[in-house]
Amino acid sequence: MKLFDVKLLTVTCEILAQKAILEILSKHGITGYTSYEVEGNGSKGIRGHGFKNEKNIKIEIVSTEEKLKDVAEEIARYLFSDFAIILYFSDVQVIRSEKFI
Amino acid sequence: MKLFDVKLLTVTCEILAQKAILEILSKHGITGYTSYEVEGNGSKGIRGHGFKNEKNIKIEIVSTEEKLKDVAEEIARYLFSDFAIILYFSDVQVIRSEKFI
Amino acid sequence: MKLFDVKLLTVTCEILAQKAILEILSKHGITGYTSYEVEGNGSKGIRGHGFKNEKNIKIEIVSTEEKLKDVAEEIARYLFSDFAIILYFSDVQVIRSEKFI
Amino acid sequence: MEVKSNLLIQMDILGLIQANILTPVVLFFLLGLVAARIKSDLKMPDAISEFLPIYLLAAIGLHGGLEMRNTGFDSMLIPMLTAIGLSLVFTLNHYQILRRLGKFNIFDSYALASTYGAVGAVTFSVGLSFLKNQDVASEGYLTAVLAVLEPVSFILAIFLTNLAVSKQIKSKKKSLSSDLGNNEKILGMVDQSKTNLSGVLRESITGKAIIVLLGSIIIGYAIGDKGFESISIVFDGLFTGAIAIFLLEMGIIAGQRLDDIKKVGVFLVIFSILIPTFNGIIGVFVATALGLSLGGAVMFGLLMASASFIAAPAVLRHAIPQAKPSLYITSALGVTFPYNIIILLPIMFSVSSIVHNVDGSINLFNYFGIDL
Amino acid sequence: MEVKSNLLIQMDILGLIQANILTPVVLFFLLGLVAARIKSDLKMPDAISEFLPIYLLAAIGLHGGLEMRNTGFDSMLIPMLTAIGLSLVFTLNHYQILRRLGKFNIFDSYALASTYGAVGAVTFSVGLSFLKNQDVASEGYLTAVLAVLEPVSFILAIFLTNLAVSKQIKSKKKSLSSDLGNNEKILGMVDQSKTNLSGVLRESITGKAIIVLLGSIIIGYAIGDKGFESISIVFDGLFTGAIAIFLLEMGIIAGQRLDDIKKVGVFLVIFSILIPTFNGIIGVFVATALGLSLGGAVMFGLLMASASFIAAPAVLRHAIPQAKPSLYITSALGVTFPYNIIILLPIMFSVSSIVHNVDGSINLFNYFGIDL
Amino acid sequence: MEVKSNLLIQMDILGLIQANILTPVVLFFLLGLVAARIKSDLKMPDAISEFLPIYLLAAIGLHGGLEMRNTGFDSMLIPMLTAIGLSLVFTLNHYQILRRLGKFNIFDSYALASTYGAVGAVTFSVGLSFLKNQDVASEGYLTAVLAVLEPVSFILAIFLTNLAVSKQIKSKKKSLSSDLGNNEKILGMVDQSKTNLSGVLRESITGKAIIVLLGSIIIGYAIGDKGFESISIVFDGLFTGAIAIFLLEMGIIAGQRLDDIKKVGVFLVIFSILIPTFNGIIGVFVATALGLSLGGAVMFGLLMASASFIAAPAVLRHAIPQAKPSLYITSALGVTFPYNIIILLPIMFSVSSIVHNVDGSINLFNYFGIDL
Ligand SMILES: Nc1ncnc2c1ncn2[C@@H]1O[C@H](COP(=O)(O)O)[C@@H](O)[C@H]1O
Ligand SMILES: Nc1ncnc2c1ncn2[C@@H]1O[C@H](COP(=O)(O)O)[C@@H](O)[C@H]1O
Ligand SMILES: Nc1ncnc2c1ncn2[C@@H]1O[C@H](COP(=O)(O)O)[C@@H](O)[C@H]1O
Ligand code: NA
Ligand code: NA
Ligand code: NA
Repeated sequence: MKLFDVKLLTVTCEILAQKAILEILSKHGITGYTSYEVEGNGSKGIRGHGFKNEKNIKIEIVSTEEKLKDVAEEIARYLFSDFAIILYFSDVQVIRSEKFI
Repeated sequence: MKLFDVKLLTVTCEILAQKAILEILSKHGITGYTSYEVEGNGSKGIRGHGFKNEKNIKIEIVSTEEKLKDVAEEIARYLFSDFAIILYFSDVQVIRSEKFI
Repeated sequence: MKLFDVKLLTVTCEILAQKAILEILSKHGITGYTSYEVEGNGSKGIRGHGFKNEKNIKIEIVSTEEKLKDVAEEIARYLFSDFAIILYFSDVQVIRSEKFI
Repeated sequence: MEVKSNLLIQMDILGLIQANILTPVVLFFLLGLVAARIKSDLKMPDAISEFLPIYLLAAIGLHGGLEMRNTGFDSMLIPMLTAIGLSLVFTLNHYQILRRLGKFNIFDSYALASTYGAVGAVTFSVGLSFLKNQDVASEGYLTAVLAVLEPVSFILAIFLTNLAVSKQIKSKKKSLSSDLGNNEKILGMVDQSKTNLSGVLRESITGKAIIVLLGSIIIGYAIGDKGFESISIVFDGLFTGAIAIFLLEMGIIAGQRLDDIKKVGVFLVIFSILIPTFNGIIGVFVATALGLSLGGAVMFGLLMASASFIAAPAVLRHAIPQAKPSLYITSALGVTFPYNIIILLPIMFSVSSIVHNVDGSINLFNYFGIDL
Repeated sequence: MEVKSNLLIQMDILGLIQANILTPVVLFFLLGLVAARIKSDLKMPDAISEFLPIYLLAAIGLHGGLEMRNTGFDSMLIPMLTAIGLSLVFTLNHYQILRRLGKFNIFDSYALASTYGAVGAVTFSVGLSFLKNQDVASEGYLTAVLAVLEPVSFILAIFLTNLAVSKQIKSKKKSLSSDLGNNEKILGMVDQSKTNLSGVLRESITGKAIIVLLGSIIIGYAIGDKGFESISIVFDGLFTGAIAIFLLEMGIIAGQRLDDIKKVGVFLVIFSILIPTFNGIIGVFVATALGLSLGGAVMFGLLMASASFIAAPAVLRHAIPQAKPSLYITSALGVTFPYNIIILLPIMFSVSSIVHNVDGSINLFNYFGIDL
Repeated sequence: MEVKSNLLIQMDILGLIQANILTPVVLFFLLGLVAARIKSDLKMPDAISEFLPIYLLAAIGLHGGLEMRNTGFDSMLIPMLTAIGLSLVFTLNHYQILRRLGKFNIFDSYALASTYGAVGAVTFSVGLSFLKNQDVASEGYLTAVLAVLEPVSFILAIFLTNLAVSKQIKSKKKSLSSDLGNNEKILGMVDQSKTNLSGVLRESITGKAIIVLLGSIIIGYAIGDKGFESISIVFDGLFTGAIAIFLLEMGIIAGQRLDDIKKVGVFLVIFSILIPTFNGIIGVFVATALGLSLGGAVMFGLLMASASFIAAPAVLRHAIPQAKPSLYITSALGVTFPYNIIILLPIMFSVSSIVHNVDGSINLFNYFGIDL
């Protein structure tokens, strides 16, 4: 079984930024992602207690380094200032590389 | 503190494939895993809206590269064609390597 | 866009150990983390079925290797014996390294 | 005279449909539909939409059990066997239609055939609340028939699918025996298919729907009206309101699925309307012939007419993973369910009223004699 | 004589406030508050706190629709337009106060102004249950006013914010036109701001609150009292109990927010009490002048007095992301909401009783003439 | 005569047990048990199983508060102190039995001792609904006793465990003082143990169970019957039905745990049946001697008999993490709870009827005189 190197971008942000992020993804032609609600703490305070729309969401995207860097740059540019948000990259290996282009 | 290199296999799939995956795990003698429900989008369309059993599940297994490759191969062989599913490997370091054999 | 290497520490444990772990984090001056409930199986049996407080929680912390190793060491020392718990490190790259010190 | 009475009946049906649309249950369904179509962010929390079916099943089970205790169930055997028989015949009939006329592949054909051969507990709940609204009673044992009917057509469909798959594999094996890896995979599939049947049987019978339904029937039977009193506000008083809330959710899901209807195709949409009508009306006649009451015949017809959209996806995805879920979920939930509860239910009620000779002027036999 | 009657009124108000505190709804709110303050682990499951607002909106919508069917709504237009007009005027007024006296920045000022110009459906529910307790009816069409009022002041605030942002950007553009990247970003922001307004309008109108509210009004109107019967236990019988449970949750959240009050500042706390009082009392007078009943005037006043703390965060975080949510959530939920339901509601009820001349001795005009 | 009356009593108890099994509450528990045993996929959504205990506590709190308002609570002090005293004595007694006869280690012994010394709010709810079924009232202040009793035996057990740990550590420290790292760890543990007690006390008292219970008692007391009216459908009408639904969930969890019973061992299973019986019957006698009513004595006995299976895991896992949760959860939920609600409750009811001399033929003293 051959494995291919791709990247995983993980974005954790307040739920209200979700829509903007998904729009950025689709602008870059990325259709595959996984998301789930999380709680958390960061520079913008404890989240995930109380109103539903104060929760955080984590969005994970497996794709090529190039595409994900573009995505991250756009997120950083437009969303970092207004929303509670962090993101990080990691290396992952997949079987069907064609699924993640 | 000494750290040991092992692998983390992450499988994201529709909830209906969960049982089959857990069976494959136990067939390979793996008892440790972590799982949680997620939403997502992929080649099989948006998931996680509507009926419960249309949600996705993410299963994470920390173990040796060898074992996890066997697991991934079996998943690829029997489940890739019929279910919405992706999987990827990443490198992680643990303290108690004996827990993940 | 420049990326900086930092570490991600993932702790999966029974929900009752959560408080102790968050205390250890804050003792080491770490305020940022993400957490969410998960189910799982390990040496301490299947979790996440039945009573709420039998669930697992996953806590993820992005920070410097140094700090996270200290944290992991303290968790290993005080909590490994009494609680269902695993932890692992992985390499991640971030944009704003100053956020994760 | 003839023409006039026919006209009256027609008006009656239209009036009933209109009256039926103006019930909270149907209107909340439509509200959900509209909300989904205009892309509102309205949604039910998962926990509520998981809990409500359990509650509804418990409520109809208790209700059925209480009725059976009060009115007996000696007369249950023949209707139940008839229902099972009809269900099997209908499933085979659906398959032929779908495979031959609809040109669907084996897997989709069997999946769809059994979806429409199976029964829908939510539809059944709406039927009960419809009858309650009309102040018409129905035989309690029909709830037991609902429970027994649940797995029947799935089991048939899965058995036949396995048979078909085995044949296919055998012929394939003969033709190509070189590629070892593939062969191994095929053998794996045969094994899987074989375990499926018993697995599916097991899962169907221990499935939450049947457990709750059968359990509640027994509980209802055991406690009787006096024992039921203390829980009657929850399981009787809240019943229709809970259905209304659940149908809001069903409406939302159906609305989200409506876009898929294009993918489903005209043939299947027509199928999703004609087949329930056919099965349902037959059901009403058969039930009447078997001696069921006006309301009982409607519920029997509804059992035949209803398609399964909660159990089906769960069972079929495991059992016939090769079939496309978008087909059977969309047609059952997006087309048949609204059609059944809005239009077919009043139609069947009218038919049942006529064949039960409610207004005293037409009875079953001269109705057959004169009108058909 | 004068003095005595004034005294009596005062005692009446105090008595009413006290009686109001001793209702389950208020007491459960306080229980939640206490639980949060002593850091209890008491919390409602998310699913329940998401479901209850949907339920409450459906219940008040149905109730409003039924009332409108029974009593007509020809007389609705003028109160509705008046409410919209007042809401807009109030929003502008809040902005001036916040910006000039409070020295808040543009973004926070508009966000706060619209939070207090908007309406609170939860507050409205509590008002209805308060009136139910007093056995006083109110005009059903006020529910429709609630629905229409929801987006009004948000839209105004967002429109004005966009205007302000555009101006700022234009002037910035003139001064610095060198940094290309930054310029691009600014242009992006202008674009974003421009799309925001239509987006927000769309989202407000398809937002779950309005959909459920309007939908239920229509359903209530369509089904009438007879159709409502079957679901009345759920949507009427459970109403006050459900509010009590929801207010337990609101109390917990408010309690968790109380620490933030320090950050909010004295000015905003005073604002959060005086503005609702002012708006609310004006509302009662205006409504009375328009001919609304005793209860109707109280509900109208409550619409004016209430601040939005469920819709506001969702809408404003998208529309004015530069504003600090801690300001508007904390003041609306932590200060204004408890003040409104505990103290202002009985005050407005007393005022409305007086201007409606309930005890027969004072009427609107001689009250104005003598006491003001 | 004697023999006959004994026989009658025995038949009475058997009849009562049988009648008790045929109540919805018990039957839904059994349904859950069966569903779990046959590995059905039936499960309650988490949100529902988290919400129901809050609801049940609020309902019994309100009920208790209302009763206390109506009948006073001057007479509460002595029963409450007696309950606390008995609870402490029982806890110490359990410890001796478990440590000496059962050969459990210190940690498990204390954990189990306090689990059975503590009280179970769910059991209490079932008791109330049992009495409601029998149309027998009980003293409202017992709800307050329930609230006060909650933390008592945990605190004792944790205090004694800490004492034992400290002693152990001291002796260990003396023997080995070479291994520095380990020593550090031991010192850490001592510190941890020391903070535990105050932490546990704090957590117990601010724990959601006590907050909701005490809060609702006060609310019930404050609002009185008139104020309760508007929420009585939710907190009274739905009560038994909600218990039935919750017991379905409890049955499922208990069923999933039944496999662990083998690990628990015969000794603990017998302990889990005999101890509640002993404690419960003593409770009934003591309560009767203190002048409590027939129903009050049953509820008092139930407080003594019940084991804690919701609070215990949460408190003990923090406070005595060295103890095995499978022991105390399995025995309390899997053995004692069903035994208590199915068998012991009717037994205690019969005993209380006899000692309260209900049928007029036997009174407490000649009963003691002749039969014991
Ligand atoms: N160091 C960190 N490690 C893991 N997650 C973090 C960290 N910092 C922030 N987060 C997550 O990102 C969200 C937004 O962070 P912030 O913008 O710093 O408030 C937080 O609510 C956390 O869920
Ligand atoms: N590129 C991706 N990155 C992250 N998650 C993905 C990606 N593609 C698919 N997924 C997840 O895997 C599930 C199944 O994918 P698919 O088989 O492509 O429908 C989706 O519903 C997503 O949750
Ligand atoms: N090999 C593994 N891979 C992923 N998660 C694991 C693994 N082993 C244990 N876990 C998780 O860690 C929790 C505690 O593990 P344990 O202490 O082994 O019971 C389990 O309930 C799982 O959620
Ligand atoms: Na059918
Ligand atoms: Na307002
Ligand atoms: Na006890």
